[in-house]
Amino acid sequence: MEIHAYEKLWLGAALLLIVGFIGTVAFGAVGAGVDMIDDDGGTVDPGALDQHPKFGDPGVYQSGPNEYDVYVVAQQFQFQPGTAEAIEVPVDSTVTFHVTSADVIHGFEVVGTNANTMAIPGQVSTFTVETDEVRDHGIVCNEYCGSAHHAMEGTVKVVPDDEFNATDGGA
Amino acid sequence: MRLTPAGALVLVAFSVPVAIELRTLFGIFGVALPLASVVVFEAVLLAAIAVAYVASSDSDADAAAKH
Amino acid sequence: MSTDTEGESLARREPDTARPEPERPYGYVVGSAPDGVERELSHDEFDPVGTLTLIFAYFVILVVMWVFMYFVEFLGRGLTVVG
Amino acid sequence: MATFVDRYPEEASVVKACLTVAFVSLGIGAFFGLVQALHRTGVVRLFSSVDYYTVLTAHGVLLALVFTIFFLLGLFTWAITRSLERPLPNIRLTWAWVGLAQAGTVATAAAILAGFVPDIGVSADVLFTFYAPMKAHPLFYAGLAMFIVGTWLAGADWFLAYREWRKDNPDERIPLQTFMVLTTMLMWYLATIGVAVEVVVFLLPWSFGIVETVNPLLTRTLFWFFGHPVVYFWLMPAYLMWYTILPKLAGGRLFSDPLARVVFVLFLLLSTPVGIHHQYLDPGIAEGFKFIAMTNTMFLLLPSLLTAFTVVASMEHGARQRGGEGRLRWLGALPWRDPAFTGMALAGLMFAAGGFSGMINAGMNINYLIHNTLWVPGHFHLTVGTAVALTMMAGSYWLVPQLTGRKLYSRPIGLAQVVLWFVGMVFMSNAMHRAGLAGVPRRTAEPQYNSFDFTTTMGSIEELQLQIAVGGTLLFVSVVLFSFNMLASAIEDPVETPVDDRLPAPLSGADGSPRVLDNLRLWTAIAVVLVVLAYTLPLASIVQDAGLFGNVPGVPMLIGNFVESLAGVIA
Repeated sequence: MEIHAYEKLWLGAALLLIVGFIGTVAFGAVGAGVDMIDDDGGTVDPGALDQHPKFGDPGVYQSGPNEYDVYVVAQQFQFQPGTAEAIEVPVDSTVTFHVTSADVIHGFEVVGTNANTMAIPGQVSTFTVETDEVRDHGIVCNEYCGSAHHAMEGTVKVVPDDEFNATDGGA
Repeated sequence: MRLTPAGALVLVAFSVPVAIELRTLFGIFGVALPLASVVVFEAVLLAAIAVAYVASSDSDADAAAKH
Repeated sequence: MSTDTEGESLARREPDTARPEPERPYGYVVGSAPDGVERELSHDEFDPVGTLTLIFAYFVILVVMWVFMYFVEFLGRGLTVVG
Repeated sequence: MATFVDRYPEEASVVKACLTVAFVSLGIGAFFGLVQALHRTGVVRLFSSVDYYTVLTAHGVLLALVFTIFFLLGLFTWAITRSLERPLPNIRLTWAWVGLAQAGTVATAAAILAGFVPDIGVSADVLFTFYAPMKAHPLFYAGLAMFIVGTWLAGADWFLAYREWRKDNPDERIPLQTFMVLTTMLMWYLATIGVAVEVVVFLLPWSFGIVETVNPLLTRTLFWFFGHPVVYFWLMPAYLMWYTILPKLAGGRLFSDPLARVVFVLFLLLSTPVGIHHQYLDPGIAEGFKFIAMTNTMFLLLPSLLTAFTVVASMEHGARQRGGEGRLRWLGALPWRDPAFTGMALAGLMFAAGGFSGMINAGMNINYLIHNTLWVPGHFHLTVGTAVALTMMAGSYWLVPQLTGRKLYSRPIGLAQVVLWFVGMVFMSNAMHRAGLAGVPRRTAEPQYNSFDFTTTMGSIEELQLQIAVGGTLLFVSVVLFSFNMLASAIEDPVETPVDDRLPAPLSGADGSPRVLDNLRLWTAIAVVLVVLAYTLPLASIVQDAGLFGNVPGVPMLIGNFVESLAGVIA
């Protein structure tokens, strides 16, 4: 089997490239600390979300000093909270989102950021972000979910500490 | 080397991504080029291809005697 | 059947520029580039240096773009998922 | 010298039947593509945004599944017959699978298109990924199942042909094109297990109402078990053409036959245990499984990177035989006037660009950046939408004359068509990638929102929208030119040699390569083991979480349902 020297060279370069890509991603996970959505959100009964201690009354919950949990229910064609009322979180805090769906598969994407997840009925997506800038972000559903999918949007407001109104369970 | 009509056509096609990606290239170095510069750049590329085509078909006319 | 066509097909596989032209339609025939062959190059005579050049350029573009996308576009954005 | 149709008239009819379905789907699908490009950019909106999703479903199914796979069925039938140099063993079986796949296509297409007429009460606006619990009409799933079974029988037909050939040629190496067809089909059998289980065990009984609920994460995972390898099922016909036809079109010979075999074996091994990379942002799947899927995916780059070298080197060989000189000047010696060559070469060039955006998609955490944004369709319009589709169209300029005995109607129109596709796709996919980075989502009728604006790093959103609309229009014009050229070619007078169909032997033949490469049993066994390793634990944990049939009821995708839910949103 004749393999040209140049082709062997390219084989080596290609392997180097592949190992480099895997290495970069591993660095992102370990060095830069970017965590993946995984299975630690657990499961819920999508038919009984209203009886769930948190999803029954979705919203922003304070869980510690500068730590907040945000429970969001995605359903055709709104985020609750997010669409009718904006999700409000204080700046320089650690915010953990818990997102689930009440009907079909949706997406939850904070536009222009890395906060992006699928919302699957029966599953809870959990991810944590740090807010470092006062500004408003848009939220879109980025998975087709039915005929008014394009109307499914919302807002996250990162507000200064003194403007934040920490009412339990509400935004 | 003679530039055939087909070769010129493919070069024109190839000039489009080069022009469009010009802004990406400058973007990496933090320079934001306006859209007009892309249009001008593409026009220059097209002119260069046209010149190369005309020039090569002239020289080809001289060479045609050999064939 | 297969033995009948065997000889013919072997001949067909070899580029044969001296082959007498059968009846061909007017104009360029798709796939007739081998008619323009001026010289035969065997595996050992052929050094794909042009390919090496192109593929090396591609390699460099890939590396530069990957580094840009990962470290500037991705890690440089707000609300990175940290847990 | 006789061409394919003279030697194998029955097989030529089969190939023509397959290509006809492919080209009709291409025409309709491309029209829907134009409608979408103009609609979502807001240039022209011919109908309500609700119907957009019917159009989108039809576009995806007709182009990604019907056009590509019917072309594959035709091409592989041609390749098996040609490279084994014998007719298919049982032409009745052949026509049976053609008929079955066509019937399935008609059923699925009918279910989708009925969505335009709400009174019928049939709808399948579920896109080509049909994620449960969005529920389509049973006709949609039944048609899909028939279509898949049709492809299985086609594979059986080709394996039978190979077995007959093997009886007569016990010691010969498998001809290269046959090797490519067989490895691709083995990969396909393995991959379609996922979608077959999803459709037959879960979705079909559920759409009939026999089963009440589904486990959406399970059906989604089964879909992607199939959904990534199907990408290679689209790509392998293009690879077959790049390896075995493109070198000849360039005036050269394939650089290395053994490396081509290695590449196809790698695709058989690695195509399936990677599907979870489409689910990086799914809850319910542990990060470790995602990392394993990523590692496999990254190694799957290897066969494509090797292909880039081998195919470009084969073209360079052609250019140098045609008198090309220099480090890069040889590019000018390539036969650019041949639309079959130029189309495939431009398709390969765009695949190099699509390869890059695919590397970003494949990166586990960087996926947050672009997941479900317009970047993703930008990527696959370069890969399946150009590397595959443009190669198929270009290949048709060379292949179809062999099937009809008629020459191509117009070479210049063919050349204009492939160049137009290239330019149109540059505009469209470039803008889609860029819009994706700004966070513009895919699969939406109106990416214009009330509560926020997208911000781009360079240029404006309006400019990107315009690029998408212009690109989509050019692509549609290109398909119109292609269809016209094919139709006009069909009424040319038959001639003795409509096309130059000789295929030269590779520079480095199969003889010197290890025989183990041809051991299909061994590779299949390893492929199965890899899939078992990659999928057993994730599937087990998904089933353990929410049960086999889950607890999520269906949500039918019907217009009536939409009106109610819209009323709910307003209230």
